[in-house]
Amino acid sequence: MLRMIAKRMVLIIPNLIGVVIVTFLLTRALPGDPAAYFAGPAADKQAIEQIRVKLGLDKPLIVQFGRYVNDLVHGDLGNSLSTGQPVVTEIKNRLPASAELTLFGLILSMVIAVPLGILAAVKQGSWIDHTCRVVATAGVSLPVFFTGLLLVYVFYFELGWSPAPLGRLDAFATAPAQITGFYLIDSVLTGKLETFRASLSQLLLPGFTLGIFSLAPIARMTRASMLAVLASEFVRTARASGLDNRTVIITYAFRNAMLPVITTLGMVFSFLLGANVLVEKVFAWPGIGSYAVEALITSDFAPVQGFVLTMAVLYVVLNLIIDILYGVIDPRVRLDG
Amino acid sequence: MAKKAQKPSKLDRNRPTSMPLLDVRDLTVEFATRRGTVTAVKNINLTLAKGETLGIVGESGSGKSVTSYAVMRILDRAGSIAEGSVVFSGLDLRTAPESDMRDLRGREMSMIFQSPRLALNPIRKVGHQIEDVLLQHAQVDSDAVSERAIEVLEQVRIARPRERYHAYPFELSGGMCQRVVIALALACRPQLLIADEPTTGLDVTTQKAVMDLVVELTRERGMSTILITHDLGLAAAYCDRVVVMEKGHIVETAQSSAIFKKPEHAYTRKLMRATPRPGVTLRDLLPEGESARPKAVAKTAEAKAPAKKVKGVETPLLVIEKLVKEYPRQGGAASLAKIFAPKPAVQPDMFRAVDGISFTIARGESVGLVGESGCGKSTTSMMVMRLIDKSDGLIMFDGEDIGAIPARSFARLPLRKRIQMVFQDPTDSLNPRFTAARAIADPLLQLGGIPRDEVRGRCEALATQVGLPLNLLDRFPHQMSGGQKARVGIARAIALNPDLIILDEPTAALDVSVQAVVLNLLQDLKDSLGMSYLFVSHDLNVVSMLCDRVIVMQTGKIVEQGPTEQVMVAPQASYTRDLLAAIPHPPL
Amino acid sequence: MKRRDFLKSASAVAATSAIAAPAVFSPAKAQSRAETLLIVSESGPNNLDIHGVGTNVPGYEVSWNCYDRLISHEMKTVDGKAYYDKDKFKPELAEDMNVGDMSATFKLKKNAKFQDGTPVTAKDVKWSLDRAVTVGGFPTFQMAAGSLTKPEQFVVVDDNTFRVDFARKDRLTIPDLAVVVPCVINSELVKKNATEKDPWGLEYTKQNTAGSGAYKVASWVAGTEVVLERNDAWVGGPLPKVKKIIWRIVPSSGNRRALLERGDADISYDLPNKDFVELKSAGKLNIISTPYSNGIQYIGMNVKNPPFDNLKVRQAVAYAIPYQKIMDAVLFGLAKPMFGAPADAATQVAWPQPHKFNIDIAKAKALLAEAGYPNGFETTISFDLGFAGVNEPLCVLVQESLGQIGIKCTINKIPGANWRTELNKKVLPLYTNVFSGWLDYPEYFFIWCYHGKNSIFNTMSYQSKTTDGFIDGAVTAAATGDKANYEKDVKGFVDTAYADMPRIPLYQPYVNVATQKNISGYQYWFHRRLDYRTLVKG
Amino acid sequence: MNENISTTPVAAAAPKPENNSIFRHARYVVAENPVTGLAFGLFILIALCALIGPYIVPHDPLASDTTATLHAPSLKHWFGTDQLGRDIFSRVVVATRLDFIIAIASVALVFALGGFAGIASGFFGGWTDRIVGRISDTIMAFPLFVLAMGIVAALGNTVTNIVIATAVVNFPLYVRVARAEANIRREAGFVQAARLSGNGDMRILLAHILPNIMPIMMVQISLTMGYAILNAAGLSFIGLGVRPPTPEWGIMVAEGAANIISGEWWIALFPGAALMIAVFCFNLLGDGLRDLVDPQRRT
Repeated sequence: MLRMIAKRMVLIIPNLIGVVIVTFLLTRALPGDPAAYFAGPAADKQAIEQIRVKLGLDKPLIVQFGRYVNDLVHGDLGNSLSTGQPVVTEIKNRLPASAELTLFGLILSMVIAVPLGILAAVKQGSWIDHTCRVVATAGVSLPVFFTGLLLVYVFYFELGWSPAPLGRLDAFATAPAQITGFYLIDSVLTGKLETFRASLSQLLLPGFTLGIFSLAPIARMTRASMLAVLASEFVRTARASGLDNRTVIITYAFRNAMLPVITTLGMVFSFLLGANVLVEKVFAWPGIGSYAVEALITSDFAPVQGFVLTMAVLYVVLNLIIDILYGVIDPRVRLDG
Repeated sequence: MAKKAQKPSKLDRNRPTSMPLLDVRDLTVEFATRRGTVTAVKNINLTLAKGETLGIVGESGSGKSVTSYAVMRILDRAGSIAEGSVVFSGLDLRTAPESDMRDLRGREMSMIFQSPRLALNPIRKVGHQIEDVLLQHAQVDSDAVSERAIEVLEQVRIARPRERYHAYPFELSGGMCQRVVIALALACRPQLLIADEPTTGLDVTTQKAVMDLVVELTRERGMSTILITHDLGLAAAYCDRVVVMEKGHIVETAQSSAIFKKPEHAYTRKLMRATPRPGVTLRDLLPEGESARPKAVAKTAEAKAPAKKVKGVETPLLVIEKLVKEYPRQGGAASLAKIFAPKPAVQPDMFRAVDGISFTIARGESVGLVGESGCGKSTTSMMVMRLIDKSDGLIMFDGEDIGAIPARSFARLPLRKRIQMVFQDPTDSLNPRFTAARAIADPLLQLGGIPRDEVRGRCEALATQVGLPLNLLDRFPHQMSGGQKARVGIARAIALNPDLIILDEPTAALDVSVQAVVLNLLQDLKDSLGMSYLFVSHDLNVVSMLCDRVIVMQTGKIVEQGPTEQVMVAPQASYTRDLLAAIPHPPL
Repeated sequence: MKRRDFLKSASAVAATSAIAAPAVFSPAKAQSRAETLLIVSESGPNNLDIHGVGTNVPGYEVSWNCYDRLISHEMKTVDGKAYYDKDKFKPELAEDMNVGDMSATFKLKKNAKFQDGTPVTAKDVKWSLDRAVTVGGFPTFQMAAGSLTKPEQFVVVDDNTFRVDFARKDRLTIPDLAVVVPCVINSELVKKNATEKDPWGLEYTKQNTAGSGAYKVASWVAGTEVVLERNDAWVGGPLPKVKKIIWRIVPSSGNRRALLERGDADISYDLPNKDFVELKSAGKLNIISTPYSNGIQYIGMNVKNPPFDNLKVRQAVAYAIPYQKIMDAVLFGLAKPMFGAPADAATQVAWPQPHKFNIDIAKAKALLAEAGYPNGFETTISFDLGFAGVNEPLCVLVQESLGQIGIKCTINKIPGANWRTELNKKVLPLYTNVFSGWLDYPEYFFIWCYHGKNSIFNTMSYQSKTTDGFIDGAVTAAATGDKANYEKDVKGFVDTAYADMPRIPLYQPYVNVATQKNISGYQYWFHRRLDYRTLVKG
Repeated sequence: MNENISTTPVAAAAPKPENNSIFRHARYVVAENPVTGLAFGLFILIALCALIGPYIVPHDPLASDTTATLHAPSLKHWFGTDQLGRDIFSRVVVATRLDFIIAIASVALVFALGGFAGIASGFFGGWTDRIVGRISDTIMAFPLFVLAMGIVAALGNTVTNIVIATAVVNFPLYVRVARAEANIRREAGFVQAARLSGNGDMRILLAHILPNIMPIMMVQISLTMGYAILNAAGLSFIGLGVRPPTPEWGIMVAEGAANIISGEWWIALFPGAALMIAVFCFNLLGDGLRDLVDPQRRT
């Protein structure tokens, strides 16, 4: 198991190098001129050139890249133009918000999609199966920003069931002391149930928006792999041994069926991180997704680079977790190393 | 799971023994398919006495498995019992509620399936899988259950059961897995065991061990057994009575001692004849009065055969010397890690699949390469075929060192024409998107140098040669039967008039009656075209009928080689003797 | 069994929180809510110091409320709304201003203290103004607009007395001391946090406010919220009523509107015009619309390159703009038209003022044919994506209308950050943009936008000796108080601009602010941002 | 596989040659699964809109009418009008073609690149596999939508660049599927047989393996078609979509998004619904196509 993790770590190095290079080139290709931005509204060309030299933007690309990598090694991701803060600090502050939202969405979606998928597979061809398919597909067919707006309109504006879409907490509540950065967890740890409720109520709408979006891939995968497993020989053996339905479906079929589902989760997570960008924009969520969009639109290099690197690391970590989970469930992976 | 009290059985175990344990009357099973209802089994009558072993024999599609599923009531969603009754120990299984059936399954009647590895949950410890069954049927308290599971493992002669209790299926050999499956089936001491092709896919030596175990255990406990198999020999060797099924009907029921001596039904006779056994020729396998030899073959035979023989009587066609193939023990991913390691960390263990073997094949000779799975026979054939590269040694073909040519560039050499192959699985070896004609034409187009407009004519000639009806040429593989697909594969192999054909278990996926026809066809083609064969197989009986010489391999090495007669009758190596002894011997 | 229980409890949690949710504000918080103002806007500051590098417009708002200047403007009432009086000044940090011929002397309020308790001295004032003219970038440019360019101009007379020496006579010098830039900073505090590489302590003031103003920033999460608290020791004016300001960034305008309508937010001031119109007619909120001082939205044309180097083409375009359609469909009437003045109307001594063009497709076609483009031509029309809400429909209407006279436009959306770069290249053939000057004088606008010295805002690359003569003349006349010449020159450059038509004014935009009914005290300022100090809740 | 099937009589029943088997099969698939039938119906409708939509709409989709802005749906304007008085129904219908083109073009591009790279990497293994694997892993490490945003922002917001961006972010998906499918066929008997017949590697790849992978790729294609449209819509929402005033569903939803709260729901709802229906249809079509090409699945 440890060797598997070590191997995985070695494998991600070229990935990270690739990400750094691609990000660097992509951000340099963005239109917009940071020198002009820094020089201020009334600057003339000469002043802009001066700033350009000061920022080192007149150097050849390769030199700029060297400097960038050097800074990176020293843990410096640069400063954001539009918020003026060091990117590292901003990401540190905003990452928990995004992570909490994305995980919440993912968990919501799994809680709904996995039983739905199982049900659809067990009752294959029935109306439940068709309904599940249609509902899940409809969910993934809605653009997230549209879903988000609709939910805000209905549940906040029309019905008033949901609090104002103002980020993680309403304006007058105080955030719990930072322990994990996840408000739900922190508020429980510090025993502030009021805060827990407040942050949960803020999470529900954006969480559902993401959850609805990721319903389809998870339900679809669960159904497909459940079907495959239910048709397998060992399930037939289990049935022929007279094991009851519950044991057959949960202990025998479901655990095996989870393996491909877990693999899919990695992709769904990446999918959700992308969708997050739009959801955060709709719900004024102070996460890194909205941060990155703003930066991208304003050609703000440093946050974009920082964001993408964070995402890449996150993705790698997530895949590691998935591998470990896989190992926990599947002894073949664990013991083969 | 809560502790359950020992449930009283619904069945009376102490009924008079005169009544059959299982009584199947007029059983008809239907499947709803897209083309309407298909009757898989029609009006079947079976009885099974307590302690009796019944064999159900038939080829694929005969309905033998469906019968057993119907008895267990584990038919697929689409299948249903349309008519008849199944009475087990006085209980009508057709009308019994599902909960009763669940209690019966595993407790009173058990089933073991073919491919034991697939029959076990891959991610659950085998001990726990046995416990699941024990707990389900409340055989034992939950605190004593693991001891009981270990006991059950011990009963199926698994060495070190305490360790194996914690093993996962993938850590066990195929034979060991089958023992676990048997343990699972017998854990609750049922009265009836249904074994559905329990040894298919296992090596003969393992097959014997498993069958002996089943018989021993069931006898010991006075259980009744139904053995479902395609192998008449196996059934006759282990069963008291044999039922022969064909296309959903029972054609004959007889004591197994009688059935080989006095087969009543024509189908039984055909099946019996087609079963390879020592001391018969290929022709004997065919039903009386039939010949596999297509007329076209006979015609061309005289014209072509001598021409090939003239060329080199002196030098053998193929010379293999000290051939070695090594594989790294670890998987492919390790190689990437190596790139980033400063030095090659540890020299990975090399595993020798083929370990310095030498043999020759003369022109026009057919040589059998026999061994159990994993002995290196397939690797050898792939190297000779130049589909993979050797690690060491020499492969001389017609005086040329073809082993030195990388497999990658061999494909387009003219030499390629001269070595061809017939594959094990006719379905797998035909491109699902190519028609038969296109498949046969492929080598002609690539290497044949035949003008395009003549290709069709050549295909038709080849089809005639292998006895493939011309109207099948435009069909896709899924529209043909196994035997037809095998013929297409053979036609493709001979299309370029090769000097050497490697036959890689060409009949392993076929029913015995089809096997008989295909083997005869191969023999006829060899006679008429004068090719050499390297026949790779696990089945000594089959090999002995087709081959002049036999090579026996074990763990990458040749343990014995010699003329067929000598190897079969007076084997030198003890391994060969084991192999021969393991072949089921029907009471003839 | 356990799984089922879990599901049950999970849904129970979901249900309770959904029901509990409407009570956004628990009673315990009601008190603080009454003294707190919740402001929502599309974007927030990137720097708390207006002297910082690249400080954005929301940053001005923080500076305005957290720092004091020597002087500020009086208020007047225009159309029933509080509007700053560009001609009248009132003391803020200074208690007295004495303007001489070539200098102005200020006496500082004796009890003025910075937020950390240190008294405000003339040394601080000098340090702050030195900083403004030295750091470069926008603050230095803005100071230069009032002829304030050298540290030598700022003199410490004694601890409480400060003098500004004029470099030359300039009517804009005193007004320029009342804009956002010349704010007074706690020099000792900032110097303590300065480094060799950063002698002006810009890094420190970026994150912290170090002023004597009415509010201080209690917390700032960039891009999310700014929380400001009242400085109870403020002496720059009457103590503000609102104790705490929470300024939340809500990017979606729909959400901002919803927050207002449901009464959760107190103020928002950058909603789309349509929302303002509808909110106004709904009557649940106070909507205050004020025209931008000295600002217009216009269509610009690059006069250096064909086809827009041809006056007839420019006039044809001016006759082909669907002015009224834009007013109706894009602005919903919330803007002051700058077109269609009667043919006999006399030119005024004022800016902005309407031109005499209006849509006339036939005339436009004829002019285009005269110019040698009877079949029109192809070009692109560009706009700043940052203001897509107005710009996009506007350009779509212009595009459609120009299509009628054969000019085929492709619409080119330019992301906000790139907009200035593109403008600076001065190659965009056709574009729409807004310009407004803080200092509300016609010549100020024209120096930036029409003068031949070709500043960045002369986006048309317009060069005209006549215009330059009028502008320079007006500046001199204003400085010397020569009213007659001033009026002549102003009329002169306005007439020339409308004759040459390098840019076509469309309308004067409005600043729209929506507040809850219980909010009062809104004042319009030249910088168009909120002044929290006069706001009252309840 | 072969062994398993042989125990069920359905598969073992002697296969008969079928006439018109594709049509009959299609009819069966549709009849058996009404949802698939619905999807096929919708697909035909969408295709029709894309083909003849611009010729049948009642109004010019680009013509503004400031006297009729923000009208609710009526007999004259079935879906109402937008802020500039343009007819939303006409715009929704006309937009079909552009969205269809974006979807098809991006999918064609990624199929050509990703499909081929995936097959090659699955078939050859070794360095080809490593390089392709690295590339697709690197792409996967970006949140897909953010990468698409970056590409469009960097290259400029034109339809071509949206197509390229969508293709790039889908690249790993295609590689993954094609690679897996090629990999399991790499050692298949028919591939070995093709080698024996003297086929070179490229020929095996294109003539033998590719046609066998097509059915699965078709499913992938239909799924990514939907994703391509969503992607374009998302880009439009943040201002990186196609140029106005071109009607496009995503941009129309984005324009109408702000109006939902003020009660003009029709501006965003109808294009949003069209978007959803199209994506929905493509997604369901995937299942249907799979059933169509792989009868084994549903027996």
